[in-house]
Amino acid sequence: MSRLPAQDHHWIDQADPVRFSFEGRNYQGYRGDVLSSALWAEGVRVLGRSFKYHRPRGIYSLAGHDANVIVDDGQRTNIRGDQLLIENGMQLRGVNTSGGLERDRLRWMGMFSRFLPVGFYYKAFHTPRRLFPFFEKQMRKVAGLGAIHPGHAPVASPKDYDFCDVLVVGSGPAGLAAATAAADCGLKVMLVEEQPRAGGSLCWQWTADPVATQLLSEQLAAVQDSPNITLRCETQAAGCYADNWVALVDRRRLTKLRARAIVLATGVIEQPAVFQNNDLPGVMLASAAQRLLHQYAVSPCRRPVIMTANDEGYQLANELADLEIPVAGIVDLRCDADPTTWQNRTTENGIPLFPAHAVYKAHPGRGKKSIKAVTICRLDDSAVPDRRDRQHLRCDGVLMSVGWQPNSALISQAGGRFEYSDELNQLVPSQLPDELFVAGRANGIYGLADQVADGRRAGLAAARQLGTWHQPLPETTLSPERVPSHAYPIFSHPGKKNFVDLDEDVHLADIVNAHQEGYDNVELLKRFTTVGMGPSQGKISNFPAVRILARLNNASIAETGTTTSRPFYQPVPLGHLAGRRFHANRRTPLDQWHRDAAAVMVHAGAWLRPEYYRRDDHSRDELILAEAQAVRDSVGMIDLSTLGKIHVCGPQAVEFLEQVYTGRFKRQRNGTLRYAIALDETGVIIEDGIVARLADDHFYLSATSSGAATFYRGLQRWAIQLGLDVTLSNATGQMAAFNLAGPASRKVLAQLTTADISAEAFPYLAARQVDILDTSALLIRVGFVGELGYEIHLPANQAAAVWEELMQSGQDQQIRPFGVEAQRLLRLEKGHLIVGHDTDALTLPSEADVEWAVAADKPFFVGGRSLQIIAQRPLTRKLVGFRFADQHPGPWPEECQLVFDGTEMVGRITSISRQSTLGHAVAMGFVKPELASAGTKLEVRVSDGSRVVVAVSDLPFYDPQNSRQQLESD
Amino acid sequence: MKILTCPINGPRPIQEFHFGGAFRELPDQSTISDDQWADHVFNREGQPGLQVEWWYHVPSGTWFLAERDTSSDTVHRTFLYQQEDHA
Amino acid sequence: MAQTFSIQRSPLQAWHQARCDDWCQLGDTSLPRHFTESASEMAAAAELALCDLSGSPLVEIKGPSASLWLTTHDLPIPQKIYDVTRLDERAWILRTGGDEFLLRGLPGATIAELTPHLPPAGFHDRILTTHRQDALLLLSGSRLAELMSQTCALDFNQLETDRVYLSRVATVNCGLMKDRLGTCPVCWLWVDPSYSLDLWSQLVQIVDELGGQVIGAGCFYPELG
Amino acid sequence: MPYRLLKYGLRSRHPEGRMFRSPASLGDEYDVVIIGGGGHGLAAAYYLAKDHGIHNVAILEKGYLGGGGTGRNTAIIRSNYLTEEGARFYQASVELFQGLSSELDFNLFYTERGHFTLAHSPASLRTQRWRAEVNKTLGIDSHVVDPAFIKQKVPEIDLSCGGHQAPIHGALYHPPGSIARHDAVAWAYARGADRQGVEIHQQTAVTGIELRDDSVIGVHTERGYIKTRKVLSAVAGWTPSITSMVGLRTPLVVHPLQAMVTEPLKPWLNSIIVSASMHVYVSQSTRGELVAGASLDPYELTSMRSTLGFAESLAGHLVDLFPCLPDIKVLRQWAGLCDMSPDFSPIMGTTPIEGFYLDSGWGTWGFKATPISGKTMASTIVADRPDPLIEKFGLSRFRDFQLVGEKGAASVGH
Repeated sequence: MSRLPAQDHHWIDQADPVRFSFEGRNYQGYRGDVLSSALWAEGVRVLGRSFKYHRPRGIYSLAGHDANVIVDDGQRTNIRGDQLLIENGMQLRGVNTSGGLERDRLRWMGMFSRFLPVGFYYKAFHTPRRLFPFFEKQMRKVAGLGAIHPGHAPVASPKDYDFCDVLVVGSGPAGLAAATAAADCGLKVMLVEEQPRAGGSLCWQWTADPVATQLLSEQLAAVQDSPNITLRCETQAAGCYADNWVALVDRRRLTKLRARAIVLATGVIEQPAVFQNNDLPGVMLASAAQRLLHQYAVSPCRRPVIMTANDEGYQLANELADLEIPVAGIVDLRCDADPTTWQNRTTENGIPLFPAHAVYKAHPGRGKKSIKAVTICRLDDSAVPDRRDRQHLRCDGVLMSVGWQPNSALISQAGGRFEYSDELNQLVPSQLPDELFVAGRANGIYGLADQVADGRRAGLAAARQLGTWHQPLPETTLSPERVPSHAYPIFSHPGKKNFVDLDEDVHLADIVNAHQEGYDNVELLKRFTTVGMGPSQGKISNFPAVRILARLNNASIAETGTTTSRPFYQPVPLGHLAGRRFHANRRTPLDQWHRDAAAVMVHAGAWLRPEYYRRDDHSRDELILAEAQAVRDSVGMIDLSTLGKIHVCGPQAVEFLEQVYTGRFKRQRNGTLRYAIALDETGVIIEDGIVARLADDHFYLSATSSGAATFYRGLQRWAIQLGLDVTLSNATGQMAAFNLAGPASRKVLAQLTTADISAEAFPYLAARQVDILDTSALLIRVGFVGELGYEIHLPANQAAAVWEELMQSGQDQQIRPFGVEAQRLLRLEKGHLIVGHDTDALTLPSEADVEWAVAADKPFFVGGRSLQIIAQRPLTRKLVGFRFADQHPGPWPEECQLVFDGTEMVGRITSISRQSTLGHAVAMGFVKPELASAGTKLEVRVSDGSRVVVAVSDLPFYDPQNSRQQLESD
Repeated sequence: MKILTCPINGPRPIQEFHFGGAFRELPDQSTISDDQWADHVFNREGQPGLQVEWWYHVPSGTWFLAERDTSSDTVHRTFLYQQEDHA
Repeated sequence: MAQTFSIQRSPLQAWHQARCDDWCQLGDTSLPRHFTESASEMAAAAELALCDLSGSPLVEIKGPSASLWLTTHDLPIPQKIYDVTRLDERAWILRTGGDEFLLRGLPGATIAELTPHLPPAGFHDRILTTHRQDALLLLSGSRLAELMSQTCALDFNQLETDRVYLSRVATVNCGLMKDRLGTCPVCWLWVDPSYSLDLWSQLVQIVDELGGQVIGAGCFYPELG
Repeated sequence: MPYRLLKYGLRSRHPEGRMFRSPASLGDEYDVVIIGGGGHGLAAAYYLAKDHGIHNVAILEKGYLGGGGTGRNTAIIRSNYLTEEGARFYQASVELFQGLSSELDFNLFYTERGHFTLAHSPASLRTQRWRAEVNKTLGIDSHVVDPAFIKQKVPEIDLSCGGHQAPIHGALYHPPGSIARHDAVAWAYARGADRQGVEIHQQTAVTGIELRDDSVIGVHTERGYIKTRKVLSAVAGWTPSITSMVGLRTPLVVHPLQAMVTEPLKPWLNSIIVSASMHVYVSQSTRGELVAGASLDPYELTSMRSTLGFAESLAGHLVDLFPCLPDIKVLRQWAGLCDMSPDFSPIMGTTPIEGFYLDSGWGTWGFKATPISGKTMASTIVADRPDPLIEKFGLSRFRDFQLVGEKGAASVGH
């Protein structure tokens, strides 16, 4: 039990124990513990197993910069133990082991490591070919971390938007100062901190320093008191996007924050030293040890060695000494380490000091689950360990304090650029976008007072950018003595367990070998060795890899460059990103009526509309046929409210229509309608519908349900670009429409209107405003389904009442609602095409047999010029009807099956119905023009591969003389 | 989420807009050759750089033009077709 | 008691019918007066509530001489696009485009009284006049911003009152106008009727989660018959 | 464990030489200069040398090998295209891919997973059937399946899409649909080409192309001028910049295409799932990551920034399809560039400029064509006339209004 006496600044409450289980064993931690700290306190050392060699792994950064500790709670997987706050009753297990962390059966992988060099999988397993699927299966099994829990389906969390003047990321000394400075300038500040508490390094690096403790409490108070500052802890800024949109992610939700300016006080990431067995439990970053000590009251080990290249290492030594934790020695990489107050104190504390030495190898304990000693070597003049001059130090931990690099992810995502400082041995921001500011250690500023000053400067700079601070900015002074980063804390060892990337088990030799194979630039190296591609995205490993590559290429860090950082900073749950699934369907005013009438609804673009109506226990096909039959025999009604409905008004309405449609409208009489098709610039059919002329300067168009929005948008643009005096209005949702069709339709309608709708007064293709019930509706006589029929267009909010009345008055005529499918059948019998169904992305008017609707001699219409060019080459296909035997064995032809002439593909069925009101199957589709004459015998290949004979037939199948539409009252 | 400034509706998130492609003057169809017409219909500039293009603000149904750098995604100005020439 | 409905209906009527039996008459449209007892609805209204007022007069006049028509009927023309002028306590004029205006009547008013002589429906004298069928919703309460922050990318707190914003709420295109009813901050929202039910249901769910509720027209307009 | 790995354990020094040399300087003349060191360019060089004995070839790459579309796509390989010319072309590519690891002696992790194109409406099911029928005719294994079949192959899928999308009516199923390790394809071709004398010059940007009366005579680079009479442009997203150097106009517009990857998971998804109407495609890599993408970014851009909107909508569609995924975390998102053609088909072959050959129009479908485009472009360059397999993909088809009908197939063409 390595828990230390409680102190105020600790993050845990030792009065509030928390019981949980890990790998099946029960443990106790305290409120405020993360999983890793609680387990470490309980003496557990194997917190995870590595990805490739399944080596035991323990605490490394305790800051989410490594991914050693990844667990599964039975519902969620790949949870990071360094960030998981423990709760009573949690049952957690490590991932990616065979038989548990303690005795992972896959640990033998480590022994074969010499047979599995970098990229080994590219060099084997592929011959003989037939064996690879087997190997791939095996590899998949050993790869991957946690397993999904198929039964666990959480609801996606809500997302929200937020807005602020200044976003400050990171609540360390610099971040706190920046936030208060900006807030004091009257700006609305959002301050985010990924840890559960604000304070950043003040919470673990400076706790021994009374000045710092004082500072922390003052700054926190200032933040609390400021009405302008919102502090969000346990919240990561996951990504920076264009125009200062930042993704904030906490346990519950994603916030899309827009900031007018951003201050990134994201601090630094401590860099590891590379030596043999630098990954074993007990080897950790000094900052991790300090977090254990000062946040969680846990001693990192009983007898550590401190490997350092800076004063922080000595500071840690003293902190340990003060807590009566014996330090086996301080191994200082620096050859010229001049004694400072820190060092003096450590000598007072009687800690052995080894200047110009490096830890060369850590010696594993049983099962590599701990270390029992280290070998240290003197560094020769070229800073290489001299193996002849070595000593043994007994210890159970190595605490590495050899340097830092900026926590740069967000900075570079936000467009910041870095340069390498040879003075500081680290990257520092060089260019920043106007609204982006960096503060504190990320700038290479380490003195506490300096960090605070730099934070204030950044806060004021943001305020000046936003025009609320007008005085000059304070200069940031750099106290010179602090250069905490070592230029090359990397020490080669033949043992090949000196790791650079712990996620991926990439060690020094892997990088050397990859370089030898020609992967000699940073991007190729990353992709081949996978360094930096693991769960922690190279937070710790990227820069050491760059240092190594630079040496191998005899190049500077600047020449070597770094890889680009992409979102996310820490992994973000899909559910957070998904949020609520907003999904609005469009519904007609009759939506409820349809449902009450047992309609089967289908999606048509954004709309929901009845496919057909269920009745008793009839089959779908029976019902569709019955609905169609009702229209042929008596009367039916379909809801067409989904049709596009567009007003085109103005003195130049005619000119406009003649340019956007293929047809002519000049001589169209008021109160009549015409069929019209529209093309795109390349001459392809994109829309069709009716054009009703309501007045000299007022037309009313219909468009297809799914195409209407796009078509209207196109009309708007043409109106602008053609510069015509027209007023457009999209009435699609404003107007409802039904088609009352069938021989008895006039009888049904007559009961609801005083208007004269006799054949003489209201002939085929008439379009007029009439009163139905108390509503003024646009009445249109159309023939899409091939019967006497009336389209009724009326204001949406009055539609339901009128529809209900019509259904009432139609009862003696056995009126029947019909759906899309029945309409498809009826129009197919009538040989009318449906754009997008019988036409495709390249269909031309000549192919679809609608050239009669094209006035090619017009001076200009959209697509017209292209048609002239296309006309010079032969037609390649033609839309025709098909007939085929009503009875035959085997499956029926289906839409989009192909038509063959012998072995040659000559066409395609676009619409088909095996049953029709004509008592025989009907179909249409494309064939080569030379085969388009009626009677030509061809074959369709059906689903089982067999062929069905079809005969080309003229269209329409039904009522070629159009006598039905002209029908007099019967 | 990028912010685009509609001349009528002001700055709005890009999700509110529909991209209408590069702006192209309509050539005189009566005089233009077949090849020139095909070039007009299909070919585009395509390379990175400043481009005048159509944008549509969906909630308000507003077409306008934007002068945008397609390599940096910075918008230099937005304006209505009617407002000025688009050279 | 079975409510009999006039020919004019709110696009949300089916939703209301399943939940309400205390109706009132808003012009030609029947709307829920209250869903629960008015006291609790009043309380909700002040905090966070959702109310359907579809059927309030909403007329669009659009076309080159739309502004001319306003002047000739000495109606105040909103200067800039999206400006709003109040005719009187009964009606507003919203400018939704260069030559495009929305005349909006108070809930309960009829088209007839909206303004003395509207141009006739259809296209006349270069004005296209449409009696809009949009659903008109009233979002109210001090916590309105919470609802909006989950559904709309605009910074709700920064929106001006008495100004029109055409944007998207829960991915649906709609018009927004911030306003005050008495002391209560509200936001008018109008949306194409075909989208109204799904948008409404989505908003209801969120309001519900946030502890608000759906209220009847009687809350803000007790005078309705 | 295969014997091939023994040598690594038994030798003290790492027994591997360079995959490809990096020549110190440019030569002054080459038979063929290939602009673009991605999969396509490297493959073309490889086949020029292997099939046609042309070894004096330089590849000029302004960045690093495979750093463009090759290293940014989601590595899906299939041949279930809608048009005859399309399906034939990609089928030939699949056949090359199947033998490629052995031919190049480099494990490309070419793995058959089976490819579903989900249909959420009767209309899209019709399109899938159309594709299936064309495929069958060409001997490509591809057929329409019902929801039950999908559920049985992918038990985790929610056929109702959480009610947020139209439910799944069926799918086009293409058993040979595969994934591969995209970078490895570039590296392996690079080695193959290098071993036959091809020079690969990285960090070498082309600044101009020298013409004399409409024929190529040389190429200007950052590192100097080189003489050549044949230039192949294989730069996908940067094509318009290259074609403008020779004054050639094309219909290409460049849009970013984004993708993202989750943390590694134990194997569970064994098929490639594509839904055009939901704008999502997803597969699980051998490493265990879910690799997912969506449709193109909606507007033209040649920068490879990521957007949050993309991650949000893709995540939404993924959890609609797989309700068990909300707690699974996204590791990284990235973007690549697509040179989109109006008819969703490549623009390949000869051009009006003598000696200037185009390998472009790769939009979102370029990776799967890597071997066959290399092979056909090589033969096109040698014969100075389009390889029969790519005749229909010529630039001239637009002048002649003879477009390829691939657009009908899907908006998400992966």
